[in-house]
Amino acid sequence: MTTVATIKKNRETVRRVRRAILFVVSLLFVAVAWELYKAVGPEAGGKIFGWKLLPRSNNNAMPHVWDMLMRYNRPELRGSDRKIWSVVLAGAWFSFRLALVGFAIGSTLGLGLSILMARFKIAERGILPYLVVSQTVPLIALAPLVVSWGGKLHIAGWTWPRWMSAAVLGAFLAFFPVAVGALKGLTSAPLASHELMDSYAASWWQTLRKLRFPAAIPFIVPSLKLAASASVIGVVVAEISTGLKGGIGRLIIEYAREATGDPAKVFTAVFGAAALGLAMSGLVTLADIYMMRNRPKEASA
Amino acid sequence: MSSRSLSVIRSVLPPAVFGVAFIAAWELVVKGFNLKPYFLAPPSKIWQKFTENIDLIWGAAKVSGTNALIGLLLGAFLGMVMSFALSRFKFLNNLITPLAIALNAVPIFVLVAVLNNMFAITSEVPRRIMVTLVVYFIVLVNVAKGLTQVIPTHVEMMKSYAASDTQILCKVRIPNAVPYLFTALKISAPASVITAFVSEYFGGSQNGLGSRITSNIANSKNAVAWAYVLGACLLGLSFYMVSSLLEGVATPGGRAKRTREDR
Amino acid sequence: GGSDSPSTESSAPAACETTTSVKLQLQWFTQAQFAGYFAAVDQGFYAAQCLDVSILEGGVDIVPQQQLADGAVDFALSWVPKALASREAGANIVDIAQIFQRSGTLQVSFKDKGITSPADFAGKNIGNWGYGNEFEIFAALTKAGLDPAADVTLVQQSFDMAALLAGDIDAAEAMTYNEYAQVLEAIDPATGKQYTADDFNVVSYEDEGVGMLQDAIWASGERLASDAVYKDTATKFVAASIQGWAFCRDDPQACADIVVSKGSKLGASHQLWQINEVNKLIWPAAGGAGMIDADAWDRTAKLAQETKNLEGSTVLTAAPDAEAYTNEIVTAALAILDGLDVDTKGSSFAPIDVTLNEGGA
Amino acid sequence: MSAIEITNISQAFNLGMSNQVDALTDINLSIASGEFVSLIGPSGCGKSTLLRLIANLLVPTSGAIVVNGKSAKQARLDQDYGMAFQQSGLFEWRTVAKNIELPLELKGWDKTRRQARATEMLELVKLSDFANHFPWQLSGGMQQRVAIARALAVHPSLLLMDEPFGALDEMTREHMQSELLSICRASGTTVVFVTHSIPEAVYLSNRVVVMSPRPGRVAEIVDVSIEGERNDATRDNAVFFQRITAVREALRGVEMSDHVRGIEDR
Amino acid sequence: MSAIEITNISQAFNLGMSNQVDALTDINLSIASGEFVSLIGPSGCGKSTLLRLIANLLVPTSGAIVVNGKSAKQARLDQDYGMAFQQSGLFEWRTVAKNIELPLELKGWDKTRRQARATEMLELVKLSDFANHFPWQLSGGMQQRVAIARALAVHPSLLLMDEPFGALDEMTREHMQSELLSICRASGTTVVFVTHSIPEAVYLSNRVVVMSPRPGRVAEIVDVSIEGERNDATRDNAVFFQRITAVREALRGVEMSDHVRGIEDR
Ligand SMILES: Nc1ncnc2c1ncn2[C@@H]1O[C@H](COP(=O)(O)OP(=O)(O)OP(=O)(O)O)[C@@H](O)[C@H]1O
Ligand SMILES: Nc1ncnc2c1ncn2[C@@H]1O[C@H](COP(=O)(O)OP(=O)(O)OP(=O)(O)O)[C@@H](O)[C@H]1O
Ligand SMILES: [Mg+2]
Ligand SMILES: [Mg+2]
Repeated sequence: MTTVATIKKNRETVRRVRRAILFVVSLLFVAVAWELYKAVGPEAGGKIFGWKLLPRSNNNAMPHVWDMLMRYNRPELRGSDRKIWSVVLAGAWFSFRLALVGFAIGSTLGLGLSILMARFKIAERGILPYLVVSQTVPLIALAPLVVSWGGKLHIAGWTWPRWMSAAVLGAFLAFFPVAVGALKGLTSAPLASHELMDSYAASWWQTLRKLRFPAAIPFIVPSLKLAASASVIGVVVAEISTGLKGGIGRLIIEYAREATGDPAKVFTAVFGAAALGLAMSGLVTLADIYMMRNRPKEASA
Repeated sequence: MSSRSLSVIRSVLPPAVFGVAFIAAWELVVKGFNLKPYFLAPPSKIWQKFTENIDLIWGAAKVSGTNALIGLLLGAFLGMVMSFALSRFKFLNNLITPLAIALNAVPIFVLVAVLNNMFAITSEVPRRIMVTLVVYFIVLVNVAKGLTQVIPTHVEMMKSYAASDTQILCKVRIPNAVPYLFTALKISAPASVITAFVSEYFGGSQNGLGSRITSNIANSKNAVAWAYVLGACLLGLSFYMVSSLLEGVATPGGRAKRTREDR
Repeated sequence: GGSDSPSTESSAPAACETTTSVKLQLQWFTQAQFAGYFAAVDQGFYAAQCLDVSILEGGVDIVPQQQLADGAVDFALSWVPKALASREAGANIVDIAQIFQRSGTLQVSFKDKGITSPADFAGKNIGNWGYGNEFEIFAALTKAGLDPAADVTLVQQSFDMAALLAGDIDAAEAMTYNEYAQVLEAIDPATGKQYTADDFNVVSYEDEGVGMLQDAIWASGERLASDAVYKDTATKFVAASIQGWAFCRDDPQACADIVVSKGSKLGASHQLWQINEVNKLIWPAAGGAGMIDADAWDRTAKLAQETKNLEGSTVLTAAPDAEAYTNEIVTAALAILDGLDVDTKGSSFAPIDVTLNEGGA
Repeated sequence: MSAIEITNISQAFNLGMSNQVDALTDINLSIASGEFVSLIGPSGCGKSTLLRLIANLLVPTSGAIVVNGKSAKQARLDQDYGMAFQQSGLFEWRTVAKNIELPLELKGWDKTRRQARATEMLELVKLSDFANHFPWQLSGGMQQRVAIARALAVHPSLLLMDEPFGALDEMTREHMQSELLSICRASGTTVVFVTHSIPEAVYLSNRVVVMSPRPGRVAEIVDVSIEGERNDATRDNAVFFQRITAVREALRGVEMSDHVRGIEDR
Repeated sequence: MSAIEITNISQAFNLGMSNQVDALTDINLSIASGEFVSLIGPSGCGKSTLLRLIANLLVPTSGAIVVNGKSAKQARLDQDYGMAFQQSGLFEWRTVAKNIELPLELKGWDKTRRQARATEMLELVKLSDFANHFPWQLSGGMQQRVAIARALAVHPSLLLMDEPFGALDEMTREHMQSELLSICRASGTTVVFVTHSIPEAVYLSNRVVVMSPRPGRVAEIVDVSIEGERNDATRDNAVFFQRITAVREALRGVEMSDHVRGIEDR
C-alpha cells in the first residue's frame, strides 16, 4: 500500500522534473532558432510579400545568445566589481516585491468590483464601461497624478513611500482582468444550484460565499494569471516612468540607453523581467493547483 | 412606453448617470481645489480641446486603431489556434506556456525597442507584433482554461463514441470555451488599444495617439493630451462593445439563461 | 540663527545651528549632465551652506517642473521652453539660475547623407526624442523654410542611437554630451573599430541660431515671494551648486569619478566626455555662471511662441511674463561665491581632450 | 390548519413565444399539516414544476400559494422547508460531509453541532465511510443519498422531495422509506413527495395526487387511508394492493388519453 | 462467439491512498452475442464502474476484457457500442435534436440522414414536440429519454445502458422496454443493462447478474429462460414471478450480509 503511495509520489516528482526539463528544452529551442536565424537571416532585414517582416540578424539587433549569457558574468561597469547577474537579481527581487503588493491590491480591488457588479446589475451597467475606459488611459497620463497625490498623503504618521506609487500603478493594470473574469465566473453557477441556495433562504452574501465564489474559481484563475503578468508590467513601467530606483524596470531603461555600444546588456535586464513574470505566474499556478485539487478531473484512460 | 425602449433606457441610463456624476465630480474637484491646468485639466476644457482637434485625433486614432485592430485579430486568432494545439498536444503545453508568460512579462515598450532594432524604427510591424503578443497571451490563458474545464462525463461520452481528440475538441471543448473566449476578448479590447499606443512611446513614426499624448504631456498641454486620451478611450470602448455584441450573437441557445440573472 | 551670515568661512557643517533639507529634482538619471550638483554634495559645498540636499533622479514621465509646482521638491532642473509651457499652464515656477548658457543639441548624420544644414533635412527621416525636446528641430526647419508636417518625415528615436547606425533615420537628434558620444563609442562593422568624428556630419542648433536655453534651476515663485527663509535657501543652494560646477570645471576627472560613484550606468570615459562637453555649455560665463542673459531668454521665448509643431501648435501662446525669471538670486549667490574666492566666470576655461573607449567604458 | 393551500395555479414557460409550454393549469390542492402527499404522473407533466412553485423557486404565471399560513416567499425566507431536488445538485468542491452541513452553516449552527448532525445523517443514509469523499467520487445512488441527508439534516417542518429514491436499489429504498416515515411521524413533518413508483407512493402517503400530462392538471386524488402504522406488514396488506390498483388505473387513464391525443396530434 | 469476455477484473480507486475504494474484485463474466444481460446490485456496488470498464472509459487495475474478439479499446475505437450514462450528459449548448445527432455527426453521416434519424428517434421516445428545445428546458424524465434516443440512434451492435429508465413513470417505462426489446431483437444487439428494478431486469434479460456490495463481486447469476417473445403477457407469467423472487432473494442475501458487515464495521 505504502509502496503504491511512494510510486505515485515518485511519478509526481518525475512529472515535475520532466516539466522542468521541457522548459529548459524549450528555452534551448528558442536559442537555437535565434542563432539559426542569425546564421541565415538577412543582415539588414528583408521583405516577404512586400512586407518588411524579416528582422535584421546583425549583432546589434540580435546579439548572439552566448554574448547575452556571458554578459551576466561580466561586471556591470568596467572597474566595478558587481557582476551583472547580481545587479539584475537584486533589481528583480525589488520589483518582485512591488509587483506582489500591486498584485494583491489589484486582485482584491478587481474581486471587490466584480462582486459589486454581480450583486447589482445596475452597477455592472454603470461601472463596467468605465472600467474598460480606465484601461485605455495610458500610465503616462496617470503616473504624475499618482506620484503627486500619493506624495501628499499622510495618514496617521504613515507617509506614502515612493515605491507605493509603482505598486499602485501595477494594481491599476492588474485589477481589470480580475474584475472581468471574476464577474463572468460569479454569474456562471448553474441555475439549479442557485435554486438550492434559494430553498435555504440563503442571503446574497451566503450565496456568494458558498456558491458563486467556488463556482467562479475556474474563471478567476486565468484572470489571476493575467493579473500577475499585468502587475509585473505595471510595476516595471511605473519604475521607468516615475524614476523609481532599484528595480528591474530602471535597469532596463538604463541599459537600453547603452544598447548602442553594448547591445547584449539590455537583454540581460529584459530576461530578468521575463523571469519575474514567470515567478509571479508560477505563484498563481501553485494557487490554482491548490484550489482545484478537489475538483473532478478527466479520467486519464 | 414599449418594453423595448424601456430596456434600452435601462441599459443606457446607469452608465450615463454614473458618467455624468463622475465628470461633474472631476470638474468640481478641479474648480474647487483650484487645480492648475498643468496638473489636471477639467473635463470641460478637455472636451473643448477634443472638439477643436477632432480631425487630428481622428487621424491619430486611425493609425493607432489600425495597429490595434490588426494585432487584436491576429492575436486572438493565434491565441485560439495555439490553445487548441495545446489542448490537443499536451506536451506542447509545458513547452510553450512558460515562454508565453515570460514574453508577456516584458514591458511593452521595452520589447518594442528590441523589435524596433530588429525591424526598423520606421516600421509599424513592431507595434503590431506587440499588440498581437499581448492579445495572444490573454486569449491563450483564458481559452486554454476553458478547453480543459469541461464536464468529465461529456468527455467520457465522446470517448464512448470513439471520438478522436480533435472531435472532442470541436464538439465539447470549444463550445465549453466560448464564454472564456469572450471574457478574453473583453479584456483584450482595451489592452490592444493601450498596447498600440504605448508602443509608440519610445520610437517610430509620430502619427499615432501615443506619441501625441506623450509630447503634449511633456509640453504641459494637459487638456490636449487628455483629449487624445479620450480618443483612445472611445476606441477601446468601441472594441469592447463589438466583442460584447459578438458574445451575444455567439452564445447559442441563450445559455446565459441557465444561470441566474439577478433579480 | 547665525546661519544666514553669508560670509561664513568655515565649511564645517558643525558651524550650522540648523541644516535645511532641500530636494532637487533632476530631469533624468544620474549622469555627468548633473555633475555639478553631485560634486557639491560630495565636496560638502551644500553642507557648508547648511543645506542637506537630496537629489531625486528623473523618470520618463516625471516632469520636474510639475514636481516643483506640486511642492514635492524644492528646486527642479528643466529646459526653459518646457518649463515656460508649464508656467503658462499655471505652474508658478521661476528660473533662478541659468546653468547651461548654450544649447547642446545636435543633429548627427553619416557623412554620405550629405546633411550639413537644416535645409538638407528635406525629404529625409529626421529623428527626434519627442517629450518636448524637439522644438529646436522644428525651429530650424521653419527657419530653413521647410514644413515639419510635409517636407520631412519625423521619427521618434528609441533610447539608443541604433536607429541611426542601422540607417532607419538619416539624422538623429543628439546631445553633444551624451548621444553623440554614444555613436563615437560604437563599433563600425565595416572597419571593426570605433566610429570617429570624421564619419559624421553634425548640425549644431546653437550655431544655426535656433538654440534654446536648456538646463536651468527653477524655484517656486510663490515661496520666493512669501517665504524669506526659502529665498535665502535658494540663494545658498544656487551658490553651492555653482561652486560644484566650478569644481567640475577645474577637475573634470574627479568630477566624473564622483558621478560614476553615484551609480551612473554609462561608463567612465563616457562620463568624462560628458562633463567636458557640459563644461563647454557653462563656461566661460561672461556675466558669471547662472546669470540669465536677456537676449538668449528672449530668443528662446520668441522661438517658443513662433515654432509650430506637427499638430500646428506652439510651445507658448503668449510671451512669458516678466516674473518668469529673476537674476536676483543668482546675483546674491555669486556674491557669496566671490567671498569664497570661487572663480564664477571661468574666463580661462579650456576643455580637455577625452578619448572615448568602446562602449563608453 | 392546512400546511399548503394551492389555488388556481397555472404555470407557462416561454410565455407568449412560439415555443410556449403550458406546464400546469388550474391546480387546486390543499395539504393538511403533518400530511404525506405524493405526486405521481407521466414524465413531463409538471410535478417538479409544482414543487418549485410551492418552494417559491418559481413564481406562478397565475394563482396563489399559501404555506403555513403565509405567502410561499415568506415561508421560504423563514426556512420552513427542506428540499431534495431531482438532480442531486451537490457542490463538487465540498466533501460529502460538508455538503450535508451546508444548510446548517446557513442556519448559523456552530461547528461541533454541525458535524454531529452530519455524522448522524451519514449513518442514516449508510455513507459514514464516505464522509470525506467528494461527490464525483460517489456512485449515482450514493450521491442521491447525500442529497437526501442534506434535505433531512435541518429537520424542516415541510419537506419537498423530488424523486429522492429514484436511483436506489430496492432494499436501500425500503430502508430509506421507513426512515423517512419514522422521522416524519416523530416530528409531524408535512411531506410533498414526487415519485414514479406507485407502491412507494401508496406505502408512504396519506393521499396520492395523480396528475395528467401537459398541460398538467390534477386528474385524481386517491385517498390511501390504511389504518395504523406503516411497516413491512403494510406491503402485504390487501388494502395496500387495492390502492395501488386504484392509482395505477387513474394513471393509465390519464396516460392513455395522452397517448391517444398524441396520435391525434400527428 | 461471446460478445464480451471479462476475466479477473479488479478495479480500485485512489489506489494506495488512505481513501482507497475497492470498487470491483475478481469479476469474471462472459456474455454471448445477442444476449441481454442485466446487472443488479446495491447502490455503490460497482455496476457503473463495470460498464465503464467494458466501454474502455476506465482501464482496470488488473484483469482483461475482450469485446467482440478484440481489446476493449479497439472495440471502442471501432465504435462497436452505444452507451447511455446514468447522468444524462446532454450538451447544454445543443438542442434536443442536435444532441441526438451528435454520435451521427461523429460517424460522418450527412445532414439529411442525420435529421431523419433524429426525427425517428424523437418519435420513439415521444419527444417530437421538443426537438428544438434545450436540455435545461426539459423535465428530468424527458432528459433521460433524449439520452436513450442518442444511445440508440447509431444502432450499435453492443449497447451499454446505465439505469436508463430510472426517471420514467411506469407506463413510459414499459413502452420504452418493449421498444428496446424489439430493436434488439430486430438487429441482434447485445445489451448490458444496469437497473434497480427487479421486474425490469427479469422482463428484459436472458440472464440477471446479481452483484454484491463493496468490493463488488458477482454474487449470483440468475438464468431467466422464459420461453418465447417477451410481451405484456410475460408480466403475468408464473415463471416471471418465480424469477423475480429468485433475483430478489439473491439480492437480499448480498444486502443482508452487507448490513451485518456494516454493523460489525462500527
Ligand atoms: N425552464 C424551462 N423552460 C421551458 N420549459 C420548461 C422549463 N422547465 C420545465 N419546462 C417544461 O415544463 C414541463 C414540466 O416539467 P417538469 O420538470 O415539471 O416535469 P416533471 O413532471 O417533473 O417530469 P419528470 O417526471 O420527467 O421529472 C415539461 O414539459 C418541461 O419541458
Ligand atoms: N472517480 C472515483 N473516485 C473514487 N471512487 C469512485 C470513483 N468512481 C466511483 N467510485 C467508487 O466506486 C464504487 C462503485 O461505484 P459505481 O458508480 O460503480 O456504483 P454503482 O454500482 O453504479 O452504484 P449506483 O447504483 O448507486 O449507481 C463506489 O463506492 C464509488 O464511491
Ligand atoms: Mg421532474
Ligand atoms: Mg451507477
